[in-house]
Amino acid sequence: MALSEPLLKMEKIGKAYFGNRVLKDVSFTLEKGQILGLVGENGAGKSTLMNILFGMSVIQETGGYEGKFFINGEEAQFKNPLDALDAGIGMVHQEFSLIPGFTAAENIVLNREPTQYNVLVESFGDRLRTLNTDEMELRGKTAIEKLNVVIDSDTLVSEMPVGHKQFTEIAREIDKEKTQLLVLDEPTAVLTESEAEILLASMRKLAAMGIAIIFISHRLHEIIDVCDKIVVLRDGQVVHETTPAQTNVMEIATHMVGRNIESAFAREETVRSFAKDILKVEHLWVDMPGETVRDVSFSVKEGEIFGIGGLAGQGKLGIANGIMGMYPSGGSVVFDGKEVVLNDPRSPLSMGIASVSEDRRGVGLLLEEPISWNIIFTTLQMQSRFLKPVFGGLFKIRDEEAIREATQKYIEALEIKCTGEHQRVQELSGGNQQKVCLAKAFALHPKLLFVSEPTRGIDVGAKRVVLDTLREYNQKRGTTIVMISSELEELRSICDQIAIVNEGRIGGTRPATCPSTEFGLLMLGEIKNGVEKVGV
Amino acid sequence: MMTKKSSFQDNLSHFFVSNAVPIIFLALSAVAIPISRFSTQYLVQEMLVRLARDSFLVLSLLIPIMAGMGLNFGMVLGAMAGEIGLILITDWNIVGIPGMVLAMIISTPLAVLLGWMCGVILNRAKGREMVTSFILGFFMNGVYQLIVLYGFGSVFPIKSPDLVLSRGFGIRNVTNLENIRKCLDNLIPLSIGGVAIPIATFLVIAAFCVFVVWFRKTKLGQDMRAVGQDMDVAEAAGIPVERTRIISIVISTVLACYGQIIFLQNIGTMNTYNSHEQAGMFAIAALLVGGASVTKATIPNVFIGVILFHLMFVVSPMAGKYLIGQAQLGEYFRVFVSYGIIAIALVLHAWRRQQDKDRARRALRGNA
Amino acid sequence: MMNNIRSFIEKAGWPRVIIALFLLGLFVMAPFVRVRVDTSISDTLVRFGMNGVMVLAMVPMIQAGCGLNFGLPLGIIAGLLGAVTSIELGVTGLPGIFTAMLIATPIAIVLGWLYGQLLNRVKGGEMMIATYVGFSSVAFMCIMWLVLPYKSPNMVWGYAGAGLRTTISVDGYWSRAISDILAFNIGDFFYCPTGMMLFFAFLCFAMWMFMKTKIGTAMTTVGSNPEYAKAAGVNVDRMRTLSVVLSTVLGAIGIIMYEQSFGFIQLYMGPFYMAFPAVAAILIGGASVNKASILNVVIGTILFQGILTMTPSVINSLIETDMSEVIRIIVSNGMILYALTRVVKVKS
Amino acid sequence: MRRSAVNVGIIIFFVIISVFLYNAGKGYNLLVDNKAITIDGQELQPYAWVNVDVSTSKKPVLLKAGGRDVVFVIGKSHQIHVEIMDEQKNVIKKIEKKFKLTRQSGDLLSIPALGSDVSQWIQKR
Repeated sequence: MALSEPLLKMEKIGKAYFGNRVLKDVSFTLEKGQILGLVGENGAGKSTLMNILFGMSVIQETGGYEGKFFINGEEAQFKNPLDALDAGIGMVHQEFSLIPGFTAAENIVLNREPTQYNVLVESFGDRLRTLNTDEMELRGKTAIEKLNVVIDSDTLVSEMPVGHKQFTEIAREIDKEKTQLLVLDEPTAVLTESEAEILLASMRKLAAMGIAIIFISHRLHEIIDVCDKIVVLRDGQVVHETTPAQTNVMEIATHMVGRNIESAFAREETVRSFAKDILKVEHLWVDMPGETVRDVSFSVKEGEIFGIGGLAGQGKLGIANGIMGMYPSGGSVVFDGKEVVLNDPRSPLSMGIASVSEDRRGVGLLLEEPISWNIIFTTLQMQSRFLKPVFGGLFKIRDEEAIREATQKYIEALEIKCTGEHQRVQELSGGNQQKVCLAKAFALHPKLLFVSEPTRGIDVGAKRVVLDTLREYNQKRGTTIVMISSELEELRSICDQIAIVNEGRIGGTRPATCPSTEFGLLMLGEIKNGVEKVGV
Repeated sequence: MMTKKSSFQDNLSHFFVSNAVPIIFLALSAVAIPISRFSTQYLVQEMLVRLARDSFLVLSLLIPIMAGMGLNFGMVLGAMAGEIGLILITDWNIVGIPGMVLAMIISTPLAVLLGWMCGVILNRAKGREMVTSFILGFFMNGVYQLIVLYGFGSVFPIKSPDLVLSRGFGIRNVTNLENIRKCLDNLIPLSIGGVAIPIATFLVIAAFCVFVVWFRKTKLGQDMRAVGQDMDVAEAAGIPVERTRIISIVISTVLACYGQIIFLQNIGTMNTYNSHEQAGMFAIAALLVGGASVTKATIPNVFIGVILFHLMFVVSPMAGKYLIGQAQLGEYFRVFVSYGIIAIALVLHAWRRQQDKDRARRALRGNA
Repeated sequence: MMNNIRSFIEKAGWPRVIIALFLLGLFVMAPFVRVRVDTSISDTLVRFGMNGVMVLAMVPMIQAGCGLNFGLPLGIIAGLLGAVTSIELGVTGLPGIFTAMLIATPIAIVLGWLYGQLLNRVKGGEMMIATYVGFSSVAFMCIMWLVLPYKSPNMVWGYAGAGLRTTISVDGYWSRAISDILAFNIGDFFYCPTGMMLFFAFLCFAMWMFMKTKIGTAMTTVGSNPEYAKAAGVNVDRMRTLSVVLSTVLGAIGIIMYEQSFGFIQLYMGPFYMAFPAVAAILIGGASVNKASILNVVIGTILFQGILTMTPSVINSLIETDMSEVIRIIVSNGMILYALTRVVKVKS
Repeated sequence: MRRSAVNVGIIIFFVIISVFLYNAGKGYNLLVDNKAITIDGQELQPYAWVNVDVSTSKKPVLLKAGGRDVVFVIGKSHQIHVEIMDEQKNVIKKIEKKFKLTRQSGDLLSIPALGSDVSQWIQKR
């Protein structure tokens, strides 16, 4: 095989989940020893692309992918991650895959431990070979040294700072002799500035050793620092391919978020104005795993649609969940002049705050129960509606009739496609499930409605309906809506104001009309004005 | 700084939580021994006997715990296999060490088979291994009865009339193991100051401890530890998780089988239909008393456990007698203790797991 | 046609089908081995009434997602205390039973509440812990039965003059006091414990009603998705506790029903394994580890008790040996095993 | 391949061991009797006193004329020492003999027969 062949060559890779297209002929090449920066918003298709490259089972289960890719010029088709490993592709995920009770060394050589012969092998096979602990130590050390970081190879992973875990994972990939391509999925997200610096340094070192690296990160300056080549993904397409020399943070950001306006969602250009604040949040913190909110303050005006954007894991989702009492939280939330009691779901609900959870299947729905239950339950609990007295008012039981009517009403209003109000929710499509969630919230006749990721994982048509429903609901009933979404354009299409959350704090608030680039930079924390107060 | 303070308290409570069981037991025994008025020599003798008798059974629990499958209540399956072996050699009238070894050889394939079955079933009930293996124990007890009470002597030939029930088939409730009674314990007779010490048995146990230690250092052992701590990661690293889990159960079952044989050769008689039930219960209780948890157990845990638990076991009836003048009371008390201790240990374990979850979550926010 | 059968078996689960067929077979066989069908049916009815309530006790906890209540002995103990006390007081007839229940209920509530608090702290590991809480509480009560200051000569050991006997006859107090209400015989062999049936039916109806109330609904929801319930402003832990209390109280009433029909109070290790038949029954009835209905209770109890009544008589006369015990063990535990191994992993 | 070969080997080994253990460990109850007995027409009288000691049994048995006793022995091949004595228990004659127990050979040892060494001194009872 000619040496001129690139190490990795992607050719017109495409992928659709249930007719919902996430990747469209992506092509690029990666040479030996190169570092390629892969950037794009959440949902731009980065992870899908990596899943394909890594032969993740989800891809096969959802009907494979289009196009092909070549390793050293040979077409590669991986049935499972292990194939990819054999081909010398190493991946470091965001969530660590380390054994907590093992030492760094043990983790680095996990399932590739050096072993020695002993007589029992003759009968029981190679798994009874004894471990060669010294050599394990040695290999661990050498792998770590290659990264030129200082980690004691026999500290337990469970006792490591998060940064070291990251390095341990990378060290594991390096320890595999075969590894020639390394995928780092937002490795710096969990690192401190200094750790990140070290990581970048070691990446260069690895590259120098001839290992190619695909580096996914939202910290654009890092990308520009370390990469030889930058590929920008948006809506599953390569919108820009360049080298650090020819570009700058601003440009990349623009390419990342800057959609051509006539795409997806048009908005009617009416700037609305509102009188008084209805919701005032001050110094809110929330312990939500993966979406930690550190210190957030903002205020929402009555009758407006307020957007909260930001990249995944920055904490935007934590805000709604915190206020609704789903996760431990602190700070002050004033609604309509009254203090909302935190950590008590009843309080916000009873004040007329409703919420549509981002975790539809986990929190939003009773999958095994019929649609009707899903819609009316909260109302039944909070407002004791849909109950009828029996035995001369001795006590009250469910009023199935009223429930049926109400459900029917919402099924029609929101065009929920189903066989009837008794159908189990788990049988519905994502879009219709989302509509059920909305119906559930509407049934409460809320004054203020939190909507988190309303369009996540549902097809374009359904997106439209959902967004229109929200806008309509807001205009007809004047309900205040706080919409939280990773999809910037979505926010811009229906919101009046948008606050961007970054690292658990408000990065800044802008009227929805200002250019996406602005928001893009806020998201990436490239504009450091988190201190500015909102709505003033 | 508030985080620091709370974490300190955590550590403190952590220490007590993790050692609560042995502490409670030490206290109980400390109170009970003087009341029971037993002579030291007697107690020492008893403890030695019981160490020899039970340690092996308890040790058989270690490996599944290592593989993260909790307390293997399925060990009763192994015990059953062992008992079937014993019934056969008794019927054939094979005497002494040869008899005992033969029993072991016969019952091994049976134990392997049962263990494999148990493993497969537990793989289908990940996350609730304990309750499943527990019920499985009961279920197999039914099957065991079916075989021994109806199969033996009718389908499967059993000649010896002292074994078979008068009705012509089925084994009697009590099987006399006079043939192999204490054959291992007295193999190398030794007694110091009137205290007989079953050297041979201890040698076997020691050998087994060495095995466990060595096993931890094998590839298989390493894989088991990995699987025990995080199945998904292990899977991702290419370790055959389910197979590993099955193997761990098989090993445990086979060892339990030998353990039961050693146990019964010391006792010398066997209640055909509930020796194994007790074996499982006491072994688990003892291990937990030794300070082991559902996720972590060491060899010291085993021996400390056996001693503490059986100290209580021996002492409590007499203590009860002298305290309230009813030995019966002590009897019930020790039953209560055996079950109570398991309950406590399980609760502490589950409770601790929840605490850890919270602590992990709190850590997320870091120092904001 | 074939498909219908297959799909039905799919739905019912093959073990249930097998058990049902087995029972059917027994009834068909009965006449041929000279076992009177009417006696068998009557016996089945009696046992059905005796055990029904304890099976019903499983429903609330399963619905609230606390799993199978292996901790039933806790409720049973409360019931025993009630029963024993009412005898000590020497109340006879229906009043006797109601005194027993009156005394038992508050005890059950207290025990159940504590038990619930415990289970809320060990979410995920409920079943195993429940089992051993049950066991140890029984063992503990063994001590209590010895030392509690009961005096009635019909209950304490004759020679010692203290300490309750292992089995206490309720004859002359309230033996079959409920069963015999409106009870009637057909021929010499068929006896219908109408009162017991009615009482059981009433409890079932009450439970069914309760499940339709606001709280009942909330409880079910907590079972099927705690997160959803929390988001809807339901206090998950309180619901779980409530379900445990309910279950315990029903357990207490259940054992009293059992005794009044059985004619004896079994103390000491008596209640030890009583949870298992109840659990097995409701599972046979088609319940899963996290969903159960009144229908499951009724069907399950009939099937399970039916088998328990029929096997001794029929099998014995078939092959002159009593295999009922073994069959009981295998059927009940086999059923529980089956349920445990096919539950979908509960999301944490 | 090699592994399975080894395992087969191991299994065979264990089978052999078990057979050995079976033989080595099997216990027999032997009847030793000092009674009159007729073997193919020939009438054999019991001795006044005999002291019989079978190697593997715990202690020797002393029998007077017409006496019978049981000795428990382990394993197949044994050695028997017999001391034949008169009324005053003075040893007249000593006999020493090796013998093997098999399925066919019974477990009744007739000392008179042994004394006037008749081949079938071991018989089925």
